[in-house]
Order: sequence, then structure tokens, then C-alpha cells
Amino acid sequence: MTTKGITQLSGLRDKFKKRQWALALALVFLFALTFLIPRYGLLNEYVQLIIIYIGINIIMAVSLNMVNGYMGDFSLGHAGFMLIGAYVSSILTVWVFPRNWNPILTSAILFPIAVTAGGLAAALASLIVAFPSFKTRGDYLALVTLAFNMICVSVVQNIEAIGAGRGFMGMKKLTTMPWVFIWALIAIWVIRSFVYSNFGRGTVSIREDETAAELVGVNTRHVKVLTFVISSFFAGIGGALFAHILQFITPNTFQLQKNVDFLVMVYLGGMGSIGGSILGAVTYTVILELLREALTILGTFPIFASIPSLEVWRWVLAPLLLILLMIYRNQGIMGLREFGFLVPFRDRFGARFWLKRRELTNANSSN
Amino acid sequence: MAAIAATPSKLRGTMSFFFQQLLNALQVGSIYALVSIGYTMVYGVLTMINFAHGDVFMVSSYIAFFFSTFLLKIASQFASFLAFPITVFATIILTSFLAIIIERLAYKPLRSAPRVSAVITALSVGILLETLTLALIGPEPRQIPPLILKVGYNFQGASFSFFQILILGVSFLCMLILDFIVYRTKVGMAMRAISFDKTVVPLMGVPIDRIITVTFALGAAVAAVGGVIFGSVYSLDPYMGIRIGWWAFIAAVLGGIGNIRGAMIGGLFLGGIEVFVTAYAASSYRDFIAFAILLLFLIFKPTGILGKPQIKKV
Amino acid sequence: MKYKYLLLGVFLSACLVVSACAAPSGGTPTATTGTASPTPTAQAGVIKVGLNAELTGSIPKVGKSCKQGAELAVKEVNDAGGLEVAGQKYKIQVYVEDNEDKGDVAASVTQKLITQYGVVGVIGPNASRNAIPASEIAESAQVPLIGPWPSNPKFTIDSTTGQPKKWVFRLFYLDSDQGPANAKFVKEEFNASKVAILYAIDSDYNKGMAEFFSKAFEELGGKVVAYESYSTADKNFTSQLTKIKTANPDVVFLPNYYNEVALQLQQAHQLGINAVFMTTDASFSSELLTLGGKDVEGLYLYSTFITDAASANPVAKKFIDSYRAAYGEDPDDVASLTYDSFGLLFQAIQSAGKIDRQAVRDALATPHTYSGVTGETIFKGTGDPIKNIYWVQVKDGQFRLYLPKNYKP
Amino acid sequence: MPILQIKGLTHFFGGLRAVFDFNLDLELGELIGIIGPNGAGKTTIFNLITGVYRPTKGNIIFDGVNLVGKESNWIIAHGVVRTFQNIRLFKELSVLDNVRTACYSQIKCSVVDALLHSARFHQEEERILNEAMELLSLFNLERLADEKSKNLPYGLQRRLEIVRALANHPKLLLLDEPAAGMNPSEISGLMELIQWVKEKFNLTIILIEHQMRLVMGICQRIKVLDFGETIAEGSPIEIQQNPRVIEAYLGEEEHGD
Repeated sequence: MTTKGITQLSGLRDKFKKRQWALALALVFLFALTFLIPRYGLLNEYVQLIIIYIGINIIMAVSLNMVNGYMGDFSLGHAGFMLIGAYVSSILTVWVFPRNWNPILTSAILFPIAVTAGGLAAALASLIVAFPSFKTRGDYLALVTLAFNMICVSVVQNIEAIGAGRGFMGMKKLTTMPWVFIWALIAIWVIRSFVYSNFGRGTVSIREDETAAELVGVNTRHVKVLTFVISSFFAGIGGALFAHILQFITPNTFQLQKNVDFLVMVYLGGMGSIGGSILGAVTYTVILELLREALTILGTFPIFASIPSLEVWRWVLAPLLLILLMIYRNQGIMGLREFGFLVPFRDRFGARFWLKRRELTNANSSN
Repeated sequence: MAAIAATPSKLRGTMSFFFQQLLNALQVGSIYALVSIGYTMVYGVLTMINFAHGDVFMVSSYIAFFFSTFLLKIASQFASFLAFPITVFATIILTSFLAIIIERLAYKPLRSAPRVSAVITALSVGILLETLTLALIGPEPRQIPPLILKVGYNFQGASFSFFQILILGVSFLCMLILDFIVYRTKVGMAMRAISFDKTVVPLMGVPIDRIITVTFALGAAVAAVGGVIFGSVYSLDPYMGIRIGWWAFIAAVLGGIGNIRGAMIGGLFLGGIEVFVTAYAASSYRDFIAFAILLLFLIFKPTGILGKPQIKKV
Repeated sequence: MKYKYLLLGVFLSACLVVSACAAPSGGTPTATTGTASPTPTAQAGVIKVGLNAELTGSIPKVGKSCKQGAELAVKEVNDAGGLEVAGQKYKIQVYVEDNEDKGDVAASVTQKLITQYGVVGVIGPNASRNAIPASEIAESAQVPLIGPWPSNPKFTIDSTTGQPKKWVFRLFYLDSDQGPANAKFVKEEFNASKVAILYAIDSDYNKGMAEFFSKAFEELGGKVVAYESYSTADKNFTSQLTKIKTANPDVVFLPNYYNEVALQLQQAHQLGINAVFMTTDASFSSELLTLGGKDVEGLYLYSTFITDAASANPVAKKFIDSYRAAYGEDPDDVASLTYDSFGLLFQAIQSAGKIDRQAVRDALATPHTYSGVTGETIFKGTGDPIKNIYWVQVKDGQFRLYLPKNYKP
Repeated sequence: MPILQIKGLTHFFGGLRAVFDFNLDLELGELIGIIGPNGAGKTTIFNLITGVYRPTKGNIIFDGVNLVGKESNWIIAHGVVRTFQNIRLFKELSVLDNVRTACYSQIKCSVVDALLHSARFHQEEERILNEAMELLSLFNLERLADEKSKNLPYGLQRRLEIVRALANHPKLLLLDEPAAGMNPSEISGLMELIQWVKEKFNLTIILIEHQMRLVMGICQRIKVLDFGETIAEGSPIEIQQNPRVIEAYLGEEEHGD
């Protein structure tokens, strides 16, 4: 019985360890791909561009999910943080940093600094939203975030120095597949660590019942600030990467429409699930692109050629998808479930493990 | 900056200038007021932000466009001065229908669902309306043909047309009628009762579904009037609903969301902001100021100018 | 918990590796584009050309005309059996992409045309606000890009170095040339001393024109009495126009797109502003007439193409006729400029003698003159040509050629 | 010296008087009951103690500290915990996580620790896990640790709420109608449970209850509220004989229960 128990115990651990190793290897392999692909042009540049977009969208969706999914608040300001990240990082790379460094150093040292700065700026700005969130919740907070987004946009529109509404450019194409991969990985890692810590549990308890959370000793204010700051930090990162792939940003790019895209990703994938957000981001981006293709092909047929703006039908999809989701499956693909490999050992097997161990010790003491 | 420097301040100080701007403000403000009522009523009854409302307004404007162009084609069959009232009437009916359909298809299934779902759905319905209009009618800007000849008057150097006066008249009439409905009729009582207490009133035999339907219909109807006006003074395009919608919504919040008189006041107030910010500063600060006001209100006085506070229950 | 440290290790090593691979893929994008993007081969005797147009968004008419102009140009060549390059006939295949009148979309669509379809050259976008970001992509991907309509100087200037771009060409005169010409016209024709300007502050074209015009006009001794701005997609200009009215100018200059100009004129008349109204070729579109109705009557503008002027030119005559036949409307400047852009590209391919981006680019960059439906276009080795300008006035619902008092051809 | 001293506690909702001049001296290890008809202000008192509302007037001294104006989570973390009239578990969370969440204030590690998975973080999490599991096993809930709390039967949910409250190492426990919706046999179980918890964790308990049997059964002292005012105070027997109470409260209670 005892030995059996021990083997079971160690078995549990080993199985988990093995999985983690497999995951690590998979990541290394993927990472190798991310710079083999551009190096040897295994995929054409447009597909590469889409992959990079997907990476950025993953960062945005996962970080938005922290607020909308885990904390159960409704943020409509994520694009605002993205904008801040985009502009701050771009200003750094274009004006502040030396422009004629050798490209390797620029990409290896200056770019990450710029991106991080963008993230930090966004994180700082998020306090404007975090503090109101102490008092207001639900629809009203949604409005606060939205107002924040709109204000970000119109502020940029009024700063002549950075091109106002006409946009800002001159960034080098520094966002590369490996960088996006790394940042996405960092985002997922950090957010996962946060969610599966006592702060994360605090966040979720706010979603479940804020008053009760406060009344079992969770410092909801602290948790809220942390959640908003981390979430918008990665939104800023996403923005920075976005700016350095497009090499051109305008405030209007970061309007409500962009928020809606991220919302679709989050709710399509499923709230309160990192895996869900990743899934959502990938699915949504791919669907839209496939549709672009499909419509272009359709357009070649005489029947459809007559339709003035076939392209537009693509934009009908996103909202329609959301509505149907909300009505028929507002849990999204994953619901509140999570991919096993994203859940730390303690949170996945902790209880079972504890029980087994007690069993064993009892057994020992009995003989 | 050039904008401010360019016009000598003494000119902008003059009475006629101010009066003219006031007239402009009233015209824009009345449209905001008309649209914002829809937001505020729905919120009052459902505590749900009907983000799609701005786009319902847009669609109403298109309805008016097609209807009026059709009328003018067959204008010979009837006295053309009827064109305007008929258009308004038809637009009101059709738009109300649209609103009811939206409510039935998209919102009703979510009555019991978490609030967030409702908000997202509303947002999506709005965007759906935009994209559908874009796909079906196309993005070219249109304008409702002049149904009433635009006789111009001049008062103390401020010029305005008969049509403008009519606009103001019509919109204020609408507000009065609505105010009457909400504060004097049985349906209105029920509405305010529901917005006062969601749990008890249905038990007291108030047909909640019908009240909700009526609310959406009324809100849309008023917005439709705004749509006709907007479409004939300015021009229509699939995206026009966004900005108007937001501003009207801000108006609703300022007035204390759920409070109809507040919405009217808020609307006119925002009209003032739009015009006078442009007049005495630069147009590009407009949105910033409007949303800054919204933010401040949400943070410091979320119940708006005429709203009432609630107690947190444990 | 060892796997965790392994992951961290992955990050660190990753950062190093990135710096290694960053050079080709990040620092200088050319290396990758060179390898990744299908170099335009003329398989099956086809030449691929990309069209990047504002099919949806705020100036759809521009996109429509652009597309029609393109279709016509390509149809004519293909009906004639194709384009003859180095003694071999090639069919032309156009890939049309909608840039939604958004800068970022314009950029990614250009990227798509280049790498997905491997076009030899890209025509468009038309509005400067879309053309500029698109040109950045074309420049870094080293693909010839011809803008039929963009007139903002930044379009052909490399924003990082300030040098002229190598791969970007336009078929239009610069704002910086239009401004003075226009100011001179206003000054002399209406001997105006006071002008008022109303422009969209968030659009490169409008803002550029406003600035160049006011600068030129003040140099001519005139005075800008009102300098008002609004944001694209605004519909209510009464507040600004009221300010303009109080400033009481001789001429009101509206360097904006047709859909806005129509409204601005209506509201200006509504407010009883009686001045000469002047706009630019950005409103040279039949939509202006349909939308503006009586209110645009008497409006002055200018263009590089106007049917009753072009009719003199046999090439243009033929074009106008076939365009009318095909689409039942008069070609506007966008249509004709797009048509010429294709002509220009075809000519360049022919003189290059092979379907090769570099060769085509070189052909375009060598000083030459292209004579098409919009008259003579003189290239001096850069992307910015010299073109002729016609003054136009709206008379009884039509665009009519307007001959200035001191008109010298 | 009493562990909890409430002096002249008064609270108004706008014009409505919820609690008026409420006084209480609670000795360490006491179990006192507060009864009174609905709307008498019982729960309001709990809300005032735990900082949900800020009292209009009066002081709440706990362990020599005035709780008035303190954040709820601070008060909880310092040993005043409560359960709720209507169960307020985190429904979507597992039983274990409900308890771990309540350990928030117990965990001594910063965000940085959490994000970097530092050794400190792991040892803290391990500690909390074991603590939570032990606590659960004391209440025979350990085998349900991975269940979503919403799937628990009603009685167990009540029990879990008490466990969750205990996770903060409280000195003072506020029970808000723990017996609500329980059948007689469950109630007797609950009575034993409360007694046992009190001894086991040497707690001081304030109990709000409608179930006379429960209150009379276990409380040493009872306060009776009516319209926010204290109308009687004393041992169960005294209360049962007090005429004002009978007329204000027990009268209705007879056909009420």
C-alpha cells in the first residue's frame, strides 16, 4: 500500500515533469522556426506578416483577458494602452535613440528597451483607469475605459509634433518573428504566473463577488491596480511591436473598432482562460485573412464581380460572430477551462497530492 | 494655434457672432438631445447601454433618404409640402420597427445573461448595422433632398433659414411629447417604476416585456426624428452614427443616465460645447474636452446632473 | 520546477539569437524580401501589376474611378494581344486590393501585393494619407510604386534620410507647386487681398495644401484672415464658417475632398457668406456635383485633366470616348491619372526590355517624358514630375475649363 | 479588558435610521446572540464592524484599535471575520481555492516574487496549500477540495463559508444567520459545530439568528434589536421573559416558525 502510494505520487510528478519538458522542447523548436522562416524565406513575407500579427494579437488578447476575463471587469480601453505603447516606443526609436547604429545592436539592445519603455508608459497610464475602478464597476467602468481610449486618441490628434491625426512614421522594421515570439512567450508566462498566485486568486474572487472578496481579506484595491498595470503593460508592448511592423501609426488606428477585435478574440476563446485567448487570437486573425482571400477569389466570378464592395462583407463577420457567441455560447471555446500544460503543478494536482501524502504518512504511522 | 490667432478676437466678441454660434449650438444640440433620449430610456428600463442606438439613428437617416427621394419622384400626385411630414412619419414607424426587431433578436435572449454579454452584443449590433449599410448601400455620402425650400432670414447679422427654425420646433415638440408620455401616461409610469425597482414591479403585474418593447420603440422614434433632421442638414454615410452616438451618449450620462429631462439638457449642453469650443478654441480639442468631461463625471459624479445615488447592499 | 529555469534559459539564448538573425530580417528588410518574395517572373507570359485603391472608406469615388481607369488601361493592352516586351507578348494581370482609405491597411495591402502576388509594380494609393505609408513599404521592399494622385511632398521623400525615395514615383504635381500657382491665380484673377482657409487638420493632403497656399499667398502680399480646421468625417462646419464669415474674406479656400467641400459650400451659403469659393483637384469628382447641387455652382478649382480641354488631344479623346462607353460617365482626373500611371509603367517595362523590378525602376528613373491622356508628364530623374494645370469652374452643373484673364498656354 | 467595545454606534441611510446608539462590550471567548425582526439593523451592525459602511457616529474598538474608517480587508486580516446571510462563496472557484483566496493576507510575498516564481513564493504557496487542506480536513471537506464550490450541497456550502472565514486566523467571528434554510436536524448539527469551532480556535462569536432554538441553545448573552434600537439584553431566560421582546419579536416568531 505504502509503496503503491509512493509510486503513484512520484508517478504523478514525473508525468507532469515529462509534459513540461515536452513543452519546453516544443517551444525551443518553434523558436528556432521563427528565425529560420525569415532567414530562408520558408514562407512568403505576407504570411510572415500575418504570423507576426497573430503573435501581437495573442499578446493583446491574453492581456485583455486579465481584466475582462479574470477580473470580470469590462475594459474598452485596451487599444488606448496599445496606442501609448506604440507612440512612446516609436518616438524613442525614431528621435531619441541613435539611428545609424549597426542593425544587430539596434535590434538586440535598443529595440527591446524601446518596447519595454512603451509597455511601462502604458502601465503608468493605466493608473488613470485603475483608480476609478475602485468605486465604479460594470457598465460605468466600461465607459471610463472607453473615455480613456478616446482621450488618448484625441490627445495624440492634438500634438502637432508627432504628426497629430496624420500619423507618425520613420520607424525601422524592427519587429521580427523571433521578437514577437519572445514577447508573446513572456506575456503568457508572466500573466500565467500572476493568475496562479494569491494575487491572481484575488483577481478572480473580484470577478466572482467583489464585496465578499474584500470581506475575506483580499485587498481588492491592490489587486485591481496590479491587474490593470500588468494588463496594460503588455498592451503597450503589443502596441510597440505593432508600430515597428507597420512603420506607420495614426491615432485613428486605435479607435473602438480595434477594441472590438480584441474583445472578439477574448470572448471567442473564452473568458478567464489564457489558452482560450491564444486560441481566440489565432482563430480570429486566420479567419479574417482567409475571408480576404475567399472574397478576392469570389470577386473573380462574374456574378460577384458586379457587387460594388465585396471586401466589406468581411467586416460583417466580426460583429455577427460576437452576437452569436453571446447568445449561444457566451462561454467561448474554452469556457473557464484551461489547457493542462498552462496550469502549474500545485494548482492542478496540489489537493490530490496532499491527500496521497497524508494517506502515506498515516500508513507509515500505522505500521 | 493658427486657428485662434487668425480671427481677431474683437470680431468673435460681437453679438451677431455669438448669436449665430448659439443658433448653430441649438441646432446640433437638439439632434444630440433627440438621440441621447434613446440611450437614457433603455438604460432606465434595462440598465443596459444600448451602444447600437447611434447606428439605429444612422439607419433611420438612410430610411428617410430613400423615402424622401421616392416621394419627390411621385411628388406630382400630392402637394409637395406634405413630403416632409410624411417622411418624418414613415421614418419614425420603420425605425421603431427596426429597434424592436433588434431588441427581440439580439437583446431579449440575453435578459438573464451576465451584463457584459449584453454590452458586447449591443456594441456588435451597432457595428453590424454599419458594415451592413456599407455593404448594401455603399459608402458614398448621400443627402436627403430638400423637402422644404430653404428661405433665409437675417437677424442682427445672424442668418438662419425657415428650415432651421422648423428643426428646432420639431425637436423641442418631440421632447415635450416624450416628456408627457413618460411623466403623464400609464406606460410612462410603468417605465419609471421599472427603472426604480427591477425586482418588485414585474411582480405587480406590469407587463415588463411590453414596456421594454415600447421603450425601444420610443427611443428609436425620437432618434428617427433626429435622423431626418441630420440627413437633410448634413449628409449621411454608414459611419455617421458613431460620433453622434457617442456624443449623445455622453449627453445622457451628463444628464444622469436614466433621466429623460437630464438627457435633453445634456444634449443641448454638448451642442454648446461642440460649437463654442470650435468657435473660441480649435475644433480638434472638441472630442478631448467632451470625453474628459465624461470621464470626470463618471469618476466624481456618476449619477450625472439630475441622477440619484444608490446604496450598496451586502 | 526545473523546467521553469529552462524556459528562462530559452528566453536569454533567444535574445542572443535574435540579435544574430535580426540583421537580415530586421535591420535591412531587403535581404529577406529578396529571398522570400517571389521575384516577378513572367510565367505563362503574364505581367502582374498591383492596384492599391480607396475602394471603401471616406473617398470611395476616388477608388472607383481609379479602378475603372485601371481596368480600361489593362483591357486595351490585353485586347491588343498583350504588352510587347523584347519581342514577346505578355498579358497584363491586375490584382486589386482595397486599402479602406486607412494608412495602415494601405501599407499591409502593398506588402501583400508585393509578396503574395509578386507584382512587378504597384499603382496607387491615391490619397496622400494612404500613399505615404504604402510608399514606405514599396521603398523598403524595392518595388516600383506609382501614385497617380498623391501630391504631398513626403510621398517621394524618405522620412528617415530626407533623400528622395528610389522606388516611388507620382504622376501628379506637388502641393508645393500647386500652392503658389493657386495663390497667384487667386491673387490675380479676383485681385483678392483677404482669403479664409478651412481644411481638415488630420489629413496630410489638406493640411499641406492649406499651409503651402497661405504661405504663397502671404508672400504675394495677401492676408489670411481666417485659418480654420476640422477633423475628417466632420459634417458640421457652421462654427468655423461663422468665424470665416465674421472675418469677411474675398476668397474662401477649401483644400478638401469632394464629400466635405459639398457640405462646406452648402453651410457657407446657408450662413450667407458671399465670397469666391476656391478648392483643389481633390474635389474634381462628379460626386461633388451630385452631392453639392446648386451650392457648388460657380466654385473654382483646378485639375491636371478636364475633358473639354483634353478633347483637343487625340489620345485623350479616344480615352474619354471609350471610358464613357464603358462606364457611362466622364472620366475624372483620378481615372485619367490612373490610366496614365499604367501607361507609364508599361512604357517603362518596354524600355527596360525585361520584367524585372530593378530594370523597370531604372527605366522610370531615367529622365524622360511620358505623353498620355493628361498631357505631357516630364520626369527629371526623380519621382516628382512636371505637369500642366488647368483651371476649372462649375457652370450649370458641369465642370468647365476656365481660362484666366492673363492665360498663356 | 473586553476584546470588542462598541460605543454609541449609530448609522443612517439618508433619512432612514438603521442603527441607533448601539453599545456592546464583548469579553474574550464569549458567544453572544443578536436577535430582532427583519430590518432591525442586525446585519447593518456587522457591516459597520467589518467596514462595509462607515458609521454616522460611534466607535468600534477591537483589541484596542478603533476599526472605524479602516478598510474591510485590513479589519478581516486583523482577526474580525464574518459569514453572510445569503451564502457568498466564489461559485466558479474550487473549494480549495475559496479557502486559499481567503489566505490572501496570510501570504507574505510580493508580486515580483510571484511573477519570477522565487523560492519565497513557492514556500509560501506550499505553506498556504497545506494550511488550507488541513483546515478543510478538520471539517471533512478535504476530499471535495477540487470541486467547484457551487456544486456543493447547501449545508456543506454553509460549512465551507465558515472554513473560509477561519482561514484568516480570526479572534472574532461574526455569523450572520448561519442556520437560514436548514432543517431541525441540520440545525442541531450546526449548534455542535459552532460550539466546537469556538473551543477549537478559541474564538469570540457574535451570532445573528432567527432560529430561537439555536440562539437560546448556545448563546450566553442575547441582545434584542428593534428598529435599530436595543430593547433588551441578558441571558436567554431573561430575554424569553422580557415583555417588550415578546411583544416586539417573539409574538411574531411563534407563527413565524
